[in-house]
Amino acid sequence: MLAGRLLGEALMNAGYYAQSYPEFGAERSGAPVTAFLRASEAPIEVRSPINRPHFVVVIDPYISMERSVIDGLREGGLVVANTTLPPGKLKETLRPAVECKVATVNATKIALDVLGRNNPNTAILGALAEVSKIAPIDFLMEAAKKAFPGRVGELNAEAIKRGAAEVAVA
Amino acid sequence: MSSDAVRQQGEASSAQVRSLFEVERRERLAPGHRACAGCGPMIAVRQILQASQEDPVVVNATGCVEVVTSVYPETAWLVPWAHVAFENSAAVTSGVEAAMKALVRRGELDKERPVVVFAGDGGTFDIGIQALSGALERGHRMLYVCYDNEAYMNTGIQRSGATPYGAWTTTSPYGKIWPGKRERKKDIMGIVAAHGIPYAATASISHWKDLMTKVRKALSYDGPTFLHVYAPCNRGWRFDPSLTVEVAKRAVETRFFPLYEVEGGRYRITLPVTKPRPLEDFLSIQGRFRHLLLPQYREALETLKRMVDEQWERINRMAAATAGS
Amino acid sequence: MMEVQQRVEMKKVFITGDDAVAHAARQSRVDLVAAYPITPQTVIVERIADFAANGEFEGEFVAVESEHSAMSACIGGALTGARVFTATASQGLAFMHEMLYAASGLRLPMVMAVANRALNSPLNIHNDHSDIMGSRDSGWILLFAENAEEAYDRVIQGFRISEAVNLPVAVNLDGFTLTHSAEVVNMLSDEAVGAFVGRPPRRNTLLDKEPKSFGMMALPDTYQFFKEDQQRAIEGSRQAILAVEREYGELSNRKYGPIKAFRAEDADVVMIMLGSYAGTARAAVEATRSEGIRAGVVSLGWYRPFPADELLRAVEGASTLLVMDRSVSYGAIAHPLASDVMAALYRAGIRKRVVNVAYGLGGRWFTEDDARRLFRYASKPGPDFESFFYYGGESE
Amino acid sequence: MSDVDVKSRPKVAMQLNPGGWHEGGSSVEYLTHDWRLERPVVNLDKCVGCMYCWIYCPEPAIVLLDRESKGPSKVKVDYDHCKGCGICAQVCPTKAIDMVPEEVKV
Repeated sequence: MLAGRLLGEALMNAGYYAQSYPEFGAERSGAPVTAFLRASEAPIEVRSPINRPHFVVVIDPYISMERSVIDGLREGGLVVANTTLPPGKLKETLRPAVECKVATVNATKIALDVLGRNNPNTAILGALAEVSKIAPIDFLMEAAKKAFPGRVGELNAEAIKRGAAEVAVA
Repeated sequence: MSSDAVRQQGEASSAQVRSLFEVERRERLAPGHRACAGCGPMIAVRQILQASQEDPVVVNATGCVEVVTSVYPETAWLVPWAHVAFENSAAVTSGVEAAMKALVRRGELDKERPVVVFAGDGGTFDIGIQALSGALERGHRMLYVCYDNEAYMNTGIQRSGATPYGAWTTTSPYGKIWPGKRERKKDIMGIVAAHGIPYAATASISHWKDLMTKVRKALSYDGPTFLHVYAPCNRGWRFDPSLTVEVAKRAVETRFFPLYEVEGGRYRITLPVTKPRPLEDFLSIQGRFRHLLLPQYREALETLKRMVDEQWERINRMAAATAGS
Repeated sequence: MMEVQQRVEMKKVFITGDDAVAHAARQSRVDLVAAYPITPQTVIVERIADFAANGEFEGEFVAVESEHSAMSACIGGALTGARVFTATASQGLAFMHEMLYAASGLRLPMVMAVANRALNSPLNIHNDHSDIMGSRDSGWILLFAENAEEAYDRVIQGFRISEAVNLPVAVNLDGFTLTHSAEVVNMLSDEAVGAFVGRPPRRNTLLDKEPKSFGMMALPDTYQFFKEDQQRAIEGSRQAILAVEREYGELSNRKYGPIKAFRAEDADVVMIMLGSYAGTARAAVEATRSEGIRAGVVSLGWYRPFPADELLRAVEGASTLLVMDRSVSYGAIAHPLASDVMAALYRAGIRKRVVNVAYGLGGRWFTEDDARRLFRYASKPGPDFESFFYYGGESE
Repeated sequence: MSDVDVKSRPKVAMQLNPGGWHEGGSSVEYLTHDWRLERPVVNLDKCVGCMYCWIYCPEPAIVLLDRESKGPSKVKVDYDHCKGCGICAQVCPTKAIDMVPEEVKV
């Protein structure tokens, strides 16, 4: 959710329209959640779940990486996952049905290193932005600093930077 | 009524009403309303309005007072008055009061006006208690008056949480098994006082000096205050209209309805009844209680007497426990 | 709706519908907010509390103990002539139902944001229009927003409208779909909004020097006069709403109106909608047309007063109307929106095929593919009227 | 629509203030004297001006003869509005008020 907000703001500042929304259930803190993000050069009118994503981002390293996770991924799409696996290995596991890129980053480790807590959202955003080029890293770092005033913002900006630096692609 | 009967006790204070001669003579309620002849609640309304040292804004819950004073296009109110519904007069008042604060801050209103709520026992003890509790907790400046005629009179004498044990109403009739109402009267003062508001008091229309003093005291506080006013209904209680004040007086003199106040958490009996009259003096002049004097309801009569004693002792205990605190 | 040169400074922000509404209330110089938390409206109240805590909100914030009391307190505040605002949703709106009639019957100006949501039972916290449709005859002006920016704009306009016609205004925005999705909103400056809304006129209030009585009892000899007066007031509000929308359009370059028609002028099948799924339907029009079906979409910005004339003009050439309802009128011939549309057709002496679809209940998804499927279905010959539940959400 | 003779509809429209607010005190126009079976009659020789009847009257149908001073005031009865409940006679400490049966009007 937070990642969506930060990315949306960065996209807005990069001149796009964006729409970010979470999916709601009765789950309390800790349960897996899904969130969606759209970006476009024109105002976004569609309000539906994204069934055919260009990008799939898996933030939680405990999500079992089955093929269903990337159901509907578009041809030429991108999967970014928070995992210790090398991207080639993950691609073998996922066996994508379409031609796509798979990127991995150990965002949890970055979060623990930089933030001192297990909050991999910002690190993986950096990885996504680096591989996809959808939003400049600087804009993301700015959005993080705005969302978290002070030192926390600085550290999150650092996590974004390291995510971008440490992502590997296959 | 003799002048002795209305002699009041109480501490001297600026709020103290010593004589009728000093109260407002300009009427704040006009005649031509449609209350029954000898209506107790209308006496309460008049005494409270005349006691105030400035024109209050009145918020009125649905009920007898509201219905009889506001049949379009004839309104009896010579002060600003609003009615919205039955259960929410405390909430409406919260809005009036908060809005006045904002308007004063903007310089669009010179000062906040006192707000007086009139709600019956149904609108206070029962359906309105949530809104009342919320408003008391939030601390809105208002005087909330519950005029208590111990049943839903507007709808035709149905029992409420304020109806006393043993009283006949159309939904608490007496019969072979029931003695009239089977449950005790809710301790609304205890509930209200538990909110820790600055001032709460009981009063009776028979004791105008005590009542008017309490109104002035209540209005002097910057916060929520509560007045529980005993206001007999001759139609619902089944007595002659000329006896409304007499019935209220006997309620006090038999300790059936003690006059006391809770000020800053301290309980104080404002009219000590050292030699109470027998409870029968109060019961026997009302049709709603007369069955209790029949042999088959003796047990119920004893229960009611015990409740009256317990209530008196409890209030005295509270007064002793909080004295000097 | 956007772009072009702007008359006032805009600030582009990425915020949710709830945030946008809270900002609108803050900028509209509201005197009193009385509200109670109910998902999905809660964030509006939280934001206003944040503003108040930081001295950014000039009014009083009263955290009441129920929605019933929220509306009651708003009524009390409005009786003093102060500007009041609240927000609710779903069960909360149902709980304040009684007081909605009091607010409109007393002809009190106020604005309420309704984060539309389903009603219990079964419990469901998601978006549909069951809540407001249950209160559609409560005498309020009902406006619908399709996105966060429109919700923001309509709340600001709502104060001007309600104070001009002495009627309460409810601005509906889809719960979660709008309230919790973040998007780009171009906010006006505090000064521009403050100047646009001005201060309420405060005519005939509880605080007037001459005492007045409000909310009297009307017996059978007078009650109906009050009701006719309300009907005239809401019918007569059309010009005032248009005027406020026009003036706001000049300020912001964002023009709204009673309806929004998209590719309807040459359409054979027109989908008629309320709320945020209209955008999804519009996004499906091009693809539908490529199949040879002349599709169009008309969405309603106003629901009460009902914009019958504007709607009929927009669908003049269509043979089939696909009327999309996100609530159910149990046991009725048609669901609420379709009932209104058919009444409008009858009044004008027009007969068209009407396909009434109950969809999106309790947050059930509706996609572009669903819109295409329904356009395709409605374009085929069929009875003059039919009504069914449609379960969408799956891609083709 | 245009063919309808609107004038043939029953005439309506009582002019209302928005929401039906009304100037206070209009109930004086509503007379309640015919509710009365007995009328209170004040004996001004016995009246000491204590004003008890005034403060206990539910209407108010007791009119203070002295509305300006801050002393005792004798009273008269507003017979347009008095409903004849008899409380005034009941509470009068000097028994200055008598309840007299109304004449039966034919």
